[in-house]
Amino acid sequence: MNITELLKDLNSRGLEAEKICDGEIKVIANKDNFITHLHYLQSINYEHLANINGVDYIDENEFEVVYQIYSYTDKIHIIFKVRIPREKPVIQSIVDLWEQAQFYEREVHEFYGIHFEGNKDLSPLFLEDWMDLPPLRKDFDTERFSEIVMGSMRNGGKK
Amino acid sequence: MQIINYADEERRQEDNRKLWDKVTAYFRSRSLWMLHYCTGCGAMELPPIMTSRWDIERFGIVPMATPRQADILLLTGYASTNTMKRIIRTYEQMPEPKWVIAFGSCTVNGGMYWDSYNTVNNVGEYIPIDITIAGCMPRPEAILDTMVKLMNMVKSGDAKAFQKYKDNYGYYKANQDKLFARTAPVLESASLKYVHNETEGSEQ
Amino acid sequence: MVVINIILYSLFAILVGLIFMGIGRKVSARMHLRYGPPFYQSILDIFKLMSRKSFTHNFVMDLGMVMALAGLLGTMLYVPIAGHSAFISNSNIIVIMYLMAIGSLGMAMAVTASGNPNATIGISRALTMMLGYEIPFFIIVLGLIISNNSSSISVIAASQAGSIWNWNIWHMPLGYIAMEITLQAMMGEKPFDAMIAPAEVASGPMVELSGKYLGLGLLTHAVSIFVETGLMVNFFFGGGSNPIDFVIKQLGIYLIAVIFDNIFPRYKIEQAVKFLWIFPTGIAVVQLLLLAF
Amino acid sequence: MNFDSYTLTKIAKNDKYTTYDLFFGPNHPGMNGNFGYVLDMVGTEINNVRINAGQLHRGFEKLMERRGWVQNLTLVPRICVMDPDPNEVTYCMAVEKIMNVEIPERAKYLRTITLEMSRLTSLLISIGGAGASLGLYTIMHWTMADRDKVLDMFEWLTGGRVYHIYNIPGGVRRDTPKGFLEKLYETMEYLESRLPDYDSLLFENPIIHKRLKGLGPVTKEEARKTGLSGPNLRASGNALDIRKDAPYAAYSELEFDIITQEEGDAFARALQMRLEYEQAIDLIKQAIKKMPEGDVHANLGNLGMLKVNPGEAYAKVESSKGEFGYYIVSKGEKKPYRVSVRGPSLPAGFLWATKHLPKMKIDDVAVWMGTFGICAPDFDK
Repeated sequence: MNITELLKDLNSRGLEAEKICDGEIKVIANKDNFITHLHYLQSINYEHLANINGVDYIDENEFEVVYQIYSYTDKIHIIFKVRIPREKPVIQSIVDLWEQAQFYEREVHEFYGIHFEGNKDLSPLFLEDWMDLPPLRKDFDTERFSEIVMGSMRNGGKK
Repeated sequence: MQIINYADEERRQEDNRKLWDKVTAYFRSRSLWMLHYCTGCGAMELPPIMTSRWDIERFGIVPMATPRQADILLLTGYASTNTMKRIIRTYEQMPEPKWVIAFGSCTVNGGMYWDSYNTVNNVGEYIPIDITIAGCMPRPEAILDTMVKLMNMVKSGDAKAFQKYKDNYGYYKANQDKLFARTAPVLESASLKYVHNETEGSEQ
Repeated sequence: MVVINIILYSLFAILVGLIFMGIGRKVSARMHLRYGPPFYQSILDIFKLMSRKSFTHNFVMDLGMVMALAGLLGTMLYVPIAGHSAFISNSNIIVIMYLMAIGSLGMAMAVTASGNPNATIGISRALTMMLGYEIPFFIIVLGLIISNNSSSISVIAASQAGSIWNWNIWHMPLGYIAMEITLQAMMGEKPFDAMIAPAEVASGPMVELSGKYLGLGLLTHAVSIFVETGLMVNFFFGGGSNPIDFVIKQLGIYLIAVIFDNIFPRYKIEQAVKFLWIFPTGIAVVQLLLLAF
Repeated sequence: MNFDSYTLTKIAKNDKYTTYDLFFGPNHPGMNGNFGYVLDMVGTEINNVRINAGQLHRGFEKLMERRGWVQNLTLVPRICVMDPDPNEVTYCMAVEKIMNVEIPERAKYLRTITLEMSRLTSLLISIGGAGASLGLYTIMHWTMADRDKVLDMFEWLTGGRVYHIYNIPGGVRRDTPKGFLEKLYETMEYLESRLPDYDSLLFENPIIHKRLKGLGPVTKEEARKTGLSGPNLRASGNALDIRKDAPYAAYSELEFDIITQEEGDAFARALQMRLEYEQAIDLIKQAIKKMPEGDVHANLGNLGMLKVNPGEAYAKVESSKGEFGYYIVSKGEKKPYRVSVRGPSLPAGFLWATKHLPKMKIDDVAVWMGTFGICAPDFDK
C-alpha cells in the first residue's frame, strides 16, 4: 500500500490523516476508539511500535499520547496521536497489541501522570520516591525544584 | 557547621609522621585499587586509560569488583539522585583509608545538568572528595595526571577526605537527608496532581 | 631448627608466589599489548592490604582465612624443593592431596560466613571445581605411583635425576598433557575460573573480603601457585638440581598457565566439570593403562 | 497439627529462604553502564527479574524544552555515550525535516563518515565487552586500543574525543582538515588488518561457541513485533535496515548489502556485530572515494538565534544498537516544544530481560546483556 492509498483508507475510516513528508504521515484519532484503529493498522502490517510518548499541550488543556508506528513492508511511518483531557488523563492500554508497550506506558505514566487502563504494572520505573508533579508536565518547574533540593544556582549565583 | 580543612592544616605543620606511617603511605600510594562502578558517562574514558595507550596498571592502579576491595571511588560523571544513594552506600561500605575522585564538570557544579530535577549539583556536599577533574568529559591525560597527583597526595599524607567525613558527619548527613528523606512534595504545584483511582474508572 | 626452617620455607614460598603473580601480570599485560605493572607489584599490594582497616563478619571468617593460609603452607612444607624440605618426611602424595583440600575448605568457611550470595555461589563453584579436577589429578598420581612403586614425591623426583631424558614428561607424555589441563583448573586460571568470574558473581569468594582478609586470600593464592607448580616440577620435570633451577622450572610452568589464561574465555561450571571429567580424565586413564600393561 | 504433603509444599513455597534477591548491578563488573536487574534467585537459577533502572535518568527531555535549538546539541550526544553521533544526526535531521532544509552533498558524506566511525567505536566496545563478560580480557584490551585510533581521527576532525557535536542543523560544523581523508583511509585499512586476530581469538574460539550458541534465542517474528531493531533484528533473519528502507545522509549512493543471520541466538548477535563492523569499514572507504567537493553547511542564518517554524517530525537513524528516533514538536519558538527520544535498547533491556532471564543461570546474564548491546542511558534518558 503506498502513501496516498493509505491516507485514503485511513480517512475513510474516520481518522484525520495528513502527509508530513515522504514516508511519514500524521494521524489524529479519538480516544474512545483509537484501539480499533491501531488494531487495524497492526493487521495491515504496521507491526513496529517504535515508541509511545506524551506531549503536554497546556494551552489547550490537553495531553497527547503519541504512538510511533512503522511498517516494514510499506516503509511508512505513522505518527498516531490521541488527545485526552488534562483533568482526567486516562487512556486505554495497548499492552495486548504490543508487549513492549507496557514499558513505554509505564514511562509515560511516570513522566506525565497519564493512567493507562489495562496495564497491570504502572509502578515507577526511573524515579524513586517521587512526590511532586510528574516531571515532564509543562507546569513542573525543574529549575525551582533543583534550586530547592540540590541548591543549583543560575549564573553561579550572580543575578 | 564548620568544616575542618585537613590539607591546609597539614601543610602548615612539618611532616612529623612516624616512619611506619610514611612506609605504609608509600605502599598505599603504589597500589591504589579503584572501584569498577560506572556512575555516569565519564566511565567511557576509563577503558582507554586501562588499555595499551595509557595503561594505568603501570602505577599499580587496577579496577576491583566490589567496594570492600577498593581504595578509590571514582564518580565518573553526573550523579542522579538514585545513583547518589548508591554512591553513598558504596562509599560507606569501603574500608578506610579510602579516596574519592570526582570526574567532570557535572560533579562539581552540575555542569550541563545544573537545572535537572534528578541530578545532584555538587557531589562534594554529600560525600567528601579528594580531587575533582573539570571537563566534559576529561581527557585520559587529565585522568592519568589526577591519578598521579592522588598518588603523591597519598604518599605525603594529604589525602584525608575520609576523616573529614567522620568528623563532619552531621553536615553530610543533613545534606543527604535533604535529598533523600523527603516526606512532602517540594513544589506547591504538586497539589495539581491528578490521582487516578479505580472506583472513578468503574463508574464510567 | 625445624621451626626456623618452617618459617624460612614459608617466607620463601610466599615471596616466590608473589613474584610469580607479578610476572604473570606483566606477561598478561604484554599479551594485552600493554606495558604492565612492575614485577614486584603483588608485594606492594600485600603490604597495602595488610595496612588497611578490614571488616570481619564473625569469628568463623577470621578462623577460615587463617585456616586456608595455614593449610596451604602446611601443604607446601611437604613439597620437596629440589630435594630439600623443611623437615624430614617422605613427602607422601596422599598427605599432600589431603592437606590441599584444607585450603579450599578454610576459604569456604570464611566466605560463607560473610553471608553474601555472590560469595556463596563463588565458593560452591570452587568446591565443585575441586570435585572436577581431583579425579584426573588422582588418576595421574596413581600412574606416577605405579611407575615408581612409591607414593613419596622425593622418590618420584629422585628417579628423574641425572639427564633431561630421565624426566617423566618423556616417559608419560599423555599424563603430562592431562596434568597441564588439570593444573589450569587447580590454579583457577581460565578457562576454569568460574569461581571468581567477576562478570558473573563479582569476584566470587573475594566479594566480602577487605583489607587483611583479602591480603590473606592473596597470600593463599601465592602459596597455592607455589605448591601446584612445585608438584608439577617434581612430577614431570625432574624436581630440579638446586632451588634456583626448581624455581625457574616453576616459573615456566606458571607462565604457560598464564598464557592459556589470556587466550581462553571461561567455561560455565557444569561445562568445566564435564570437560575435566572427559578429557584430562580420559587421557590420564589411557596413560594409566599404558603404564599398567 | 496435621501436615499433609499439600501443606508441606505450600510451606516450602512460602518459605522466604527458598529464594533470595541478588542485585545484578548497578555496581557489578558484569553490568555495562549504571543499570541493574534485581534477580529473584533459586540456587543459581533465576526465578524472576525486576528492573532497577533510572540511575542514569537526567531528565533530558525536560532539559531540552528549556534550551535553545542549537544549545540542545550539547545535550543530545550524551544520551548514548558509546554511540553519540547518531543522536546528533537524528536531532539535526528532525530539525531539518521541520524546517524543510536540504543539506549540501559533501555534508551528507561527512555525516555518513561520522556515523560509521561512531558505529566502529561502539561496536568495538560491544565486541570487546562481549568477550570480557566471558573472561576474555585480551580482546577487550585489543579492541579498546584500536578504538583509540578511531577516536584520534574524530579528534582531528571535530576536536572532541568522545562527544563531537560535529553535526549541526543544516550540515556539519566544518570541512575536513587537510590530509584527513587519506589518514582515515589508512586507519580503516589498519582496522581491517586487525580483524583476523579478533576472529581467531573470539569468533573461532570453541569455548565461545559453547557458551553463546543457543543462548537467549529470538525468533524472526518476535524480533519484528517486540520492537527490536538494528543488529538484534537482523541477527534473527530480518533483512531490515533503516539505511536501506529510508535512506538518509549519503547511504542511497553507497553500495552495501543487508547482513543477516538465521539463528537469532547470542552467537548470531555477536557475529552480526562483527560483520557490521567490517561493513562499516567498507562504507567509510566508499564514502572517502566518492566524497564530492562543495559546501558543508546550508545557510540558516545565525544558528544561535535559530527559530524553527511550527511543525513536527520523526527522524530515525540506524545506530550500532538499532533505531534511534527523535520526535520533535516545534511551536515556532526559540526552544523546541517537545523532544521525545526513542532509544534502541528498551525492548532488549526491559522486555526481553523479563522474557529471557527467568530460567537462565546467573552465568549467562552478563554475556546475554553484552550480545544485545544494551546501552542503559538511552532508555534512562
